[in-house]
Amino acid sequence: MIDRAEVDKVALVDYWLSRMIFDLSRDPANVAAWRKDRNAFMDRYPLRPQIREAVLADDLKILTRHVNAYLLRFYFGICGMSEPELLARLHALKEKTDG
Amino acid sequence: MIDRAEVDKVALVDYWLSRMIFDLSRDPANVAAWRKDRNAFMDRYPLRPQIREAVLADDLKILTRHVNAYLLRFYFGICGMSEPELLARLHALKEKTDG
Amino acid sequence: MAEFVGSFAASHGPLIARDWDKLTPRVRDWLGGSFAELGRRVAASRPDVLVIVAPDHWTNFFIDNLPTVCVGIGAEHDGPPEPFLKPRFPHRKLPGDGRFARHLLRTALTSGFDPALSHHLALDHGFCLPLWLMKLDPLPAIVPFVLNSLEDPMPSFARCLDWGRLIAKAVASYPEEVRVAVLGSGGLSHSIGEPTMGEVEEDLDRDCLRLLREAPDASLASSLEEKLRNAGNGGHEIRNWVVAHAAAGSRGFDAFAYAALPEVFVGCGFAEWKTAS
Amino acid sequence: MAEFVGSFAASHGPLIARDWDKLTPRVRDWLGGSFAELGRRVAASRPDVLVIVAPDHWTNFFIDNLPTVCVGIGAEHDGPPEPFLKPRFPHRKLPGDGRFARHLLRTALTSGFDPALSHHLALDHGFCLPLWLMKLDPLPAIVPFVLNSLEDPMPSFARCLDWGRLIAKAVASYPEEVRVAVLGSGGLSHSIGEPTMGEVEEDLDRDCLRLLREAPDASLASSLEEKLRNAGNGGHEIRNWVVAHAAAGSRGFDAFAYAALPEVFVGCGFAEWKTAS
Ligand SMILES: [Fe+3]
Ligand SMILES: [Fe+3]
Repeated sequence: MIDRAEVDKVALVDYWLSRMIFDLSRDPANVAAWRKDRNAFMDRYPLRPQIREAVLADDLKILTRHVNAYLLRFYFGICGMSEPELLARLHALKEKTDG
Repeated sequence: MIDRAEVDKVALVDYWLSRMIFDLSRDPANVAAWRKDRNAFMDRYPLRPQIREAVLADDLKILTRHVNAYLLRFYFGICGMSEPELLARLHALKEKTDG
Repeated sequence: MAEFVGSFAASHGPLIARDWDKLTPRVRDWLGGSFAELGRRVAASRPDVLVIVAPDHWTNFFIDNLPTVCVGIGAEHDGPPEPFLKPRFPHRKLPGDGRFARHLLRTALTSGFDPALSHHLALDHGFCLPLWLMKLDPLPAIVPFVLNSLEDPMPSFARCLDWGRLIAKAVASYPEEVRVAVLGSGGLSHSIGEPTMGEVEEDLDRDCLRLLREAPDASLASSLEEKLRNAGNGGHEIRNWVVAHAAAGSRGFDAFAYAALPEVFVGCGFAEWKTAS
Repeated sequence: MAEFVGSFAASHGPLIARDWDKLTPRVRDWLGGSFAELGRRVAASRPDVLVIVAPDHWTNFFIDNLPTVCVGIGAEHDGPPEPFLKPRFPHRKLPGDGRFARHLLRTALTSGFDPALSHHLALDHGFCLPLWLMKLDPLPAIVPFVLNSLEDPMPSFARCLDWGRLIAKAVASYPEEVRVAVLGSGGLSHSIGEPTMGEVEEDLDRDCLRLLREAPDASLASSLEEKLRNAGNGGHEIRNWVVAHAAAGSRGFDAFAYAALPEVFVGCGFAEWKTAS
């Protein structure tokens, strides 16, 4: 279960992470730059160090908190993560949360 | 006097003319392209023929109807029209409207 | 005078288009049949204008300027930008009705509402997936009514009821001879990009459908707030059904088809409200 | 509990910054002195948060998504992008108060209002010109309340009163120990890019000031609708004064300085409302 009441989801939104993913969703040139050099691409955005690390580590647990879930799904698509893998990794988070 | 009640100003807004001027206001590269070749720059936008002609002719009477006045003022600034000239040309319209 | 001729609702989901050719025949036939039945009902109401209430799936808007409600007042709209939908619904432009949309906008602004406006929108799968499968020919003029049901904070269910009534008021006060219908697009339960991604909550869906059929407005709003609070994110799109519900006068709800379809990640429902006319 | 500590209003205009060094000493001194007096009054109210009600002069928004009201919920905001203001007010970042702004946003959404939200705004001269000349040090946290007073259709004056009351309600219900003030920015009469460009309508301005001092809310709204209908476009920014007026409980209006200044194209007024505290 996702308890929306327990956290202020709006407060957790990370603008620059969201912006980066949104920009990737808008322009194939950004996707090409991203695929070529993630670090260089991220340098375009004032990302907090912990967000940057979470991106580099594909840390879904952290990323899901800070960006809209629809954008996140798109993001893992352009990263080349298959849908079954994304589902498996998301479901693993659920089990952790439940337990 | 401007009678806002007499016309539906919202209906008159020309989206692509507005878009073009807004884009000019956002990016010096657009201004450079505009200064180099107005026609080529306008080709980027699906402008109606009468709007395109009004742009080429600096036809303030037509342009004032179809784009927000603040954007229009900016536009004539980037066109190099001095403020006194803009004022004179706008005031001339008023006299026509009054009379 | 304009006439309110019908109110309808349908689910949507990208996978319905993306995986159409790979769906099991049972699911594809059921979806195709249900959307076709919806299309027949919409067509039977002979709308000149179809107000589609749907979210924007990060197509036009971002969190630097995220409207709660935005009315699309353009004379035309761009077709869907999604690669999975473009080939199936290849309309590069869809007709709008700027005149009615401006009337709706002004009615809202003078009746205690605060819509954003857009002179130019692209209509994503929330708008175009139902249009594709309903096969309306010709397309009525589309007035996009973009309601935030995608990112917190969203409008309350009570406010969605207010907005539905406002649409009805705008139709009733429009002096043109135009037939207007409403389509709420989205829901029922689904979850996208969350730990529960792919799950369909059939019990929740049936509860929501029952509430739309039976509950008076006040308890409808509070019950839906309660039920959706911890549901998957996509379920929040039922807000768009609630707008259609109130536009129809909050009565005569007929959910003529429902199936929980994990194959497309969505609890798929289809509904029509009986209207006065 | 938060406290509503003051409500203020000031005119703005790009020429005040652009031509500052070329203004006649009389005009420059009057403007500098009036803004300084406003700054003293604002500082005396010791606000932790300053809600600035101003239009967006095509800095953040365009007609593809033009909000009626947008609340800036960012923890910080970008400084002014205008070349004429940047060197004078060189703040690249201004502090926000995301927490209060989110409370304001939620209070609106649950009280029958439909604000857009923004996590990231640049604050143009409507926000930053008064901040520059008021010389508040340190700057309070700024909560941008962007109200469309620039492009038709705009919110009604009656709705601006509603929004002012909503701000007061949000302050009254905020559980933190925070002192909140409001600044309405814009007007009085001016005309930009129109046939009447540069004209200042002093009689209109004095009428508007009189109405704010004397008129009960209902006639204030209808009188302003009537008076502004055919006025120059910039006069519509007086909507932002009306929000500040209602936030202060629609009483105690004190316009402590006014001058018609064709030199900067603006009828320049400065005001403070007496608040309960
Ligand atoms: Fe959706
Ligand atoms: Fe202004």
